[in-house]
Amino acid sequence: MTSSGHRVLGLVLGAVAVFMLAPIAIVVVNSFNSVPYGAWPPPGYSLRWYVNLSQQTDFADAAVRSLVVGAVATALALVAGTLASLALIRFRFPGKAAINGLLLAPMIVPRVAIGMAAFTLFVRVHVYGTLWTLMIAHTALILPFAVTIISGALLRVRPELEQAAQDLGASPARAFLTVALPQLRRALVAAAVLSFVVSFDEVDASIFMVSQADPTLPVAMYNYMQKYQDPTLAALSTILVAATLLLAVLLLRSFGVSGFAEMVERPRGQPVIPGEADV
Amino acid sequence: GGTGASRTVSSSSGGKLPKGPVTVTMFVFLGGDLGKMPKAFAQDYMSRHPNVKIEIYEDSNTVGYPKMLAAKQTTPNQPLVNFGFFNAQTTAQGILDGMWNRLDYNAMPNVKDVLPIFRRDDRYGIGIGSDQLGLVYNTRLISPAPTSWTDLWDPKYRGKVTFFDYYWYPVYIAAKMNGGGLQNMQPGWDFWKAHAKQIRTIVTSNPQYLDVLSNGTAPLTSYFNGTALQWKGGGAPLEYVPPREGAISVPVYLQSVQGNTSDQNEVVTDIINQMLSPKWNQQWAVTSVEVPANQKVQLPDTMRSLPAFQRSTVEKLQTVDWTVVARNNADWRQKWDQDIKANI
Amino acid sequence: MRAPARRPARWRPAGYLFLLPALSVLVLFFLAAMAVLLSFSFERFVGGRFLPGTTTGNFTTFLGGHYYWNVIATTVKLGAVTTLLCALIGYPTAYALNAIRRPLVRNLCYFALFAPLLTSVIVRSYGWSLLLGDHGFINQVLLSLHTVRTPVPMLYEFSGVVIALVHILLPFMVFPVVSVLGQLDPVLELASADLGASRLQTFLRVTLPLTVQGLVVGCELVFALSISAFATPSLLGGGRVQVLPALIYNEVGGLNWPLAAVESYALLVLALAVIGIFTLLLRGPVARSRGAT
Amino acid sequence: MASDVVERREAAEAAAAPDAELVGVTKVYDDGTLAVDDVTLRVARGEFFAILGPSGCGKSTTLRMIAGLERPTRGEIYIRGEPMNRRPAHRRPTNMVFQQLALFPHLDVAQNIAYGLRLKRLPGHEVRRRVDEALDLVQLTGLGTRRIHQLSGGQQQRVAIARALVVEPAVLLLDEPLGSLDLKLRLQLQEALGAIQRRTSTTFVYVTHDQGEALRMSDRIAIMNRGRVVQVGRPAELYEAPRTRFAATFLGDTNLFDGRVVAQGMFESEGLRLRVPPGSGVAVSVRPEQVRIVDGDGLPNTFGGHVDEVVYLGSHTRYVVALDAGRKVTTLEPNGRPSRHLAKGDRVTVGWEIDAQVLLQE
Amino acid sequence: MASDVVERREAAEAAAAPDAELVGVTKVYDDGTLAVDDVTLRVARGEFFAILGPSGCGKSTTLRMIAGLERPTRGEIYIRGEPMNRRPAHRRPTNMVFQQLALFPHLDVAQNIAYGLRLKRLPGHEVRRRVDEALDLVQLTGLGTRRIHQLSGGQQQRVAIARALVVEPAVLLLDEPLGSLDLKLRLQLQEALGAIQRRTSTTFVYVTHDQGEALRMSDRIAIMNRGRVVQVGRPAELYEAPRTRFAATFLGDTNLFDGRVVAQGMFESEGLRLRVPPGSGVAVSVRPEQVRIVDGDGLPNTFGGHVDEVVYLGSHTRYVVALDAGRKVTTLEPNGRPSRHLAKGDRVTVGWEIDAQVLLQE
Ligand SMILES: Nc1ncnc2c1ncn2[C@@H]1O[C@H](COP(=O)(O)OP(=O)(O)OP(=O)(O)O)[C@@H](O)[C@H]1O
Ligand SMILES: Nc1ncnc2c1ncn2[C@@H]1O[C@H](COP(=O)(O)OP(=O)(O)OP(=O)(O)O)[C@@H](O)[C@H]1O
Ligand SMILES: [Mg+2]
Ligand SMILES: [Mg+2]
Repeated sequence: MTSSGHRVLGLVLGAVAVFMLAPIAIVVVNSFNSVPYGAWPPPGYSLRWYVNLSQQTDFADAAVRSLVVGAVATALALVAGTLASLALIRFRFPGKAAINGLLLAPMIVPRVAIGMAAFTLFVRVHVYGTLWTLMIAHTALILPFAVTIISGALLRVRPELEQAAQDLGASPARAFLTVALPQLRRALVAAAVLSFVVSFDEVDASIFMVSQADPTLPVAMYNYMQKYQDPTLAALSTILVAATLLLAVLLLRSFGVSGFAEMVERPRGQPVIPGEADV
Repeated sequence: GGTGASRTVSSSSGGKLPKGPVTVTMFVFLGGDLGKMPKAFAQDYMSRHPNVKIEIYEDSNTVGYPKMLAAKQTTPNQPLVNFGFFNAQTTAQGILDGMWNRLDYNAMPNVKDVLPIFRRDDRYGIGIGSDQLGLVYNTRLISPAPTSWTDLWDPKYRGKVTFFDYYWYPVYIAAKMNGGGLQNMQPGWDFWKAHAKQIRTIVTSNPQYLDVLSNGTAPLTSYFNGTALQWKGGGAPLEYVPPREGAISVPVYLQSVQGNTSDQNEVVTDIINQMLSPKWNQQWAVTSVEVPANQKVQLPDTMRSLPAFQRSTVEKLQTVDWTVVARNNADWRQKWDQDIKANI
Repeated sequence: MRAPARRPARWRPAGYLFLLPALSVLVLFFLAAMAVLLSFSFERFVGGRFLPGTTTGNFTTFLGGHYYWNVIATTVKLGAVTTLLCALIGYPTAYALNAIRRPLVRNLCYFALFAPLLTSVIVRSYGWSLLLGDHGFINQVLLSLHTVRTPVPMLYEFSGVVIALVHILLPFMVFPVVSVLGQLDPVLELASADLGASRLQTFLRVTLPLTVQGLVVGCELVFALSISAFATPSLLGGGRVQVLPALIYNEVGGLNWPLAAVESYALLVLALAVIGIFTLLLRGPVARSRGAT
Repeated sequence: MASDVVERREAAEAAAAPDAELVGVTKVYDDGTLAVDDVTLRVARGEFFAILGPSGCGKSTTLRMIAGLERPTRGEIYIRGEPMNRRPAHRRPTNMVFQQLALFPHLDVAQNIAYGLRLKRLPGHEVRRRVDEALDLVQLTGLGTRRIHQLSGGQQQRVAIARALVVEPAVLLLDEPLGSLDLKLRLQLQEALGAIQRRTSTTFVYVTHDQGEALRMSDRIAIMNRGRVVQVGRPAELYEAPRTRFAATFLGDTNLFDGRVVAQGMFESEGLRLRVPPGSGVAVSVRPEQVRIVDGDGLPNTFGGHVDEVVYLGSHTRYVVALDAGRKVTTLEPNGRPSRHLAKGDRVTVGWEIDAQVLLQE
Repeated sequence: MASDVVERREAAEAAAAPDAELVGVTKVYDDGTLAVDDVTLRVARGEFFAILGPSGCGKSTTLRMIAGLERPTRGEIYIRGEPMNRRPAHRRPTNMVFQQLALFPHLDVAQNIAYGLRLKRLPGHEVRRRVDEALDLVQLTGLGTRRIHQLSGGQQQRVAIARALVVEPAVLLLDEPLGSLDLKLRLQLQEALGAIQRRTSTTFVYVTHDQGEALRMSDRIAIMNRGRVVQVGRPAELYEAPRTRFAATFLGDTNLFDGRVVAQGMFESEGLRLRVPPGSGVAVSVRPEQVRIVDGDGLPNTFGGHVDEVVYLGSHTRYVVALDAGRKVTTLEPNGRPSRHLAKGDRVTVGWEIDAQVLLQE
């Protein structure tokens, strides 16, 4: 691409980055606010909210709980989602359209309603408040993301490579795992990431499904917000963001080249249009 | 295990309690320091009654009560909570839903010291204190201070007022001032429909509420004395004023929930009684900044000096029939969405 | 249209087998919950209390009131605008992300896209209110530059909601597109350039058609999420943006579960219908983009 | 080489069951294209069997069906006597070198070649040994760690060959395996393949568009056209005794004389009378190298004409001679012999022997 | 054809500026592979220029750099005298037939071919006309609406040719365009390409691994090896007067005698004494077709030996003769001539003329 060409791309990325980070930056700044209410610019700066946060012990437990639920749910959703995508893309069978819709539904019905109904359900079958119900629930809620993204990518996987694998003696399953999945690498990462954050951020439904005694992080934050109105949550969010940034950097280190991006990037050195130098 | 739920707690006098282990869950408001006194009490009570275990269920009425109702509808004999603190409106709603037990005031020695307005003829629970609802404003941006409910629709505050999402009180006031009342809210709705433009924004969460008021987006609103003071305490430039027409009194009740075992009821009755004792009632009043139910309670001067606690204010407090509110709540909610929000 | 060329047809019945895990999860949780919801929808809720017996009144109330139709209109409008903007911003972003080769830059971009998802919606909206508010950062800049005399109301308007939604849903557009872009064989872009196509032409005639699938997926996700979003519209809409999910939320709080249930089903049908039409329209291009197989 | 071609052929014919057998196999693609039309073939064990035919005649489709990557619309396929139609690709004793290569882009060269071996659970060192052998064989030594897209076209093709070879299947299906290699390398790999085939006595079914290759390497050749098998036979057979016009013209260059037998040993075509061997036919074929530029007319068939076109071919020169009778005749003159260098327009006489001619039946 | 080869060549040499010029062009890929090494070439306007070389020697890379699809690491590329290095691919007057075809999977055959024309904003009917013409040319009439993956390998390749041809660029770059076509079709398309090239006097840069093709079609040939240009010249020149061992062995088959000139016109190699033309050299090359199987020894160089291998090649038979002196000599005997049919082991004498030999410099 011409140099002007990638100046444009650079601009696009820059603009988007600013747009994405602006409110976060504000939040970060505000977490050092000296007064409990948000005002721009902050009247003064202090660490009091971080201090306060450090005293909120239950956040830690909640965070762990959310991580576990998120991880399990994501794993389940990826497996179930990949298989479902296979069914939808590779097979013809009656009722496909309906199943397609059903797989999208949990993403559409407002979580409050689902949560409300789920609560009734759980109480009725005496499983209310258990962690595994929450995991299953989250799996169902994030399944649509996995299915949509993976099946979208699966559409573009070239079957002749799998045929070659089968010709070399790989069972269809084996061929899929060893040849198709690598082509789906990016999609799987994307699905995993999005599914996880959706689960990690889920509050509307969870608030009905978790017992108040041991909430997930978002629920704990919701509760805190009910009690006190101050930037402690901003401080918490800042820490979360900082943590991911750290993680990204660590990946960058350990993967040598480019941690997360590496996983989703096109194979290194693959030809690109000349002039498409680094941005 | 006891035999089902009895509509009225056995009148067998206070002293004797079940010896076997009993676990009761207490519903506690999620907000400010409202959890402090109940938790402190629970600790103290359990230390005095080793066989009793008090679990805390801390939640907002808006999320908590629906859960209780859903639980009641599916498993009537396993209530989500056994007793706890409920605001006036939830109390009324609970009466509609048959959620509460009647209390046996006679079995509760402290009741005799409770101010009459906190007792209930239907004996569905008993008041422990009362918050009040008036005007809250930003002291930096509004002076002189507002004095009257009418300030909410004063043209000079056009586009400066904010309300919590679904908030019927100002509608009720407007209705009353325009020849209507709780039974006939229509004048209120019409009035606010016409004055909807007073409202800069509707808020849906407390932090947002605090910001909007504090950073000047909408410096005037109508809200609770307690919350306003908590915010002020945190450093926000906010102030509460009781309107001259009189603030609305919003009592908090202690309720015993249907579906308890008789053992649980015995314990619950005893707990409620003890919470009404001057010691604990005083703690509640201080942490929640409310008028205590027990007349023996001595309030600290800092509180007594507050405008909300002036005799003049207290005398002018308006009371409302919460059953009517509960009955019409759903309709009002829709009117609020359709007539007010749709026009701001 | 969906079975790729040159695939032995013999494993078709296995389709259901592959669906088993997903379906069992859905049945176990989602369908059960939806059933409960359905049962709610026929209950009688009058004068603030549930009465014995069943009714279809909730449906008639909903379908009758033209207020609800306005709300539906707003909901769809919000969804459409958000999806459109996300597509317009998201695709170029994905394209750029796919093109740049410096890992550090790319990682930082991914981080930028990713970070907002880690801040709870409350905190985010609070960031926006400080940015877009009447006394927020932007307005203060504008005022100080004397470009405007009175603050421009951005917050507590439709616009504010859209901005915030685009902000948080952008990743749901970018990631799918990036993943499909990665499957595109670059030699095709070379061939196009060689035949005299400018960058733009190559993009429009080769890159886009061959990655339209990613765009479709992104749009499905963003649309579904934006029309079922509750927190952002109610926090940043200042009551001016009344959408179905917010309504449902209030109904649940107000114990009017029957109506909430009806509204939920309405939203579901609505969304599926829109997405259905959408995919129907795009069937052609998508099918063509699959010539690759 | 010729000698052991013979041996192999006999071995093949001796072999009881044919190694690969197609019986009335037909393939109609979804869009209705009739790609393979009622093909019946028997390939003997250890035989080197070539399929030759114009582009689009159904060669690849045939191989893909044998490999199990395409299901026949009709007909049965047997390998070592067992019916294959219900057998999925991965359980057939066949391996294929794909015309489109179909290399795995996410694996490097060595991993691509090792793929089939790993599936066989071979020990790591064994795999490495065989992969290195294969790399040497296709002359890619040292490129094992390259990514596929970092290879040249020909290098990629060689990886594809190696990938299929290392697995040492019962039947090896090669779809234009040497298509994009230069002559020298092609010859060397032909040698190598031949050697392997003799050593392992693998059955080769070999699709190529290089006639020299087919003639040189194969025991038998099948000529396909429009999805049908036109003629099957040994190389010399096909070249020297084609049965149809298509076979005669497709395999090698030839001079065709359409016409009819007018008397015993006498064929008439466009005003020309040819002395031909006894028998019937609708056309006569004479290979250019059989046509000689002569001085006198010591040959049974001689005709006068003038040089119309001269094409230099390195080892040979091709002359197109326009006969006085009108039609043109092509002749191939070796450059080695002290041959007078003719130019366009020169007057010449061409002629050929009687049994240089073949009578075609259709 | 030969005649107008001459004309064209002269035209070409007359032409002022060369049409495409590479000056010291070098390409090193990211991973350090030296693909093209200091290549300098001048292709005249309207010339048919072939690049020949072993697999992986840098042919495609060279073409890709001319097309602007790959950036030279060093060196300049000029087209019609203008420097191209800063010019993006889409603004260069070149079109390419890709070795890996690179057809657009989302377009049908006709749309693929029309792609370049549409970009030129030609009126619809004009586009349709040209596309149909192109389809006829490559003999795909009627397949215009097929999807690419519904075509056979050869058919796909023909679509790729058509797609580049229709645009009628100043310089046409063809990377093994006929690689996977059968001889007959290949000859026909060679004709067609030649005709087009003469008509439009487009400059063709033509990569092929088919020597016959290169010799037959091109005005000049460049032989590449290991990224470098070894020798550039006219077909006959290269075939008859190769300068290096590589050139001699790569282009056509040959008998190489390593050794040294021991006396004027006398060359010694592995115990053989050859009578050679005057001059110096490190090796002598004799083409198989120059080697004759003779009865007496009427030739300057004759040696006794016995037949070691017989390979039937249709129009010819290749004999490998093991000389009594030890080394082997290959000879190519036409089948047409009444040649005694030799078998392995037969005793023979082979010989060749003095000027059948070429002295190689390295
Ligand atoms: N992208 C790449 N990265 C690294 N090396 C490459 C790349 N592409 C080609 N090469 C190497 O460069 C050399 C020349 O490649 P090129 O494709 O030009 O060969 P070629 O002459 O076209 O060979 P063939 O006749 O097999 O197509 C080869 O050794 C190849 O391995
Ligand atoms: N997937 C398909 N759908 C429809 N028609 C097809 C498909 N694949 C091939 N064909 C057609 O079937 C015929 C035979 O194709 P095949 O690939 O077997 O030819 P081929 O002999 O291999 O030709 P080539 O030598 O060019 O590779 C061709 O006319 C081709 O157009
Ligand atoms: Mg083929
Ligand atoms: Mg090449």
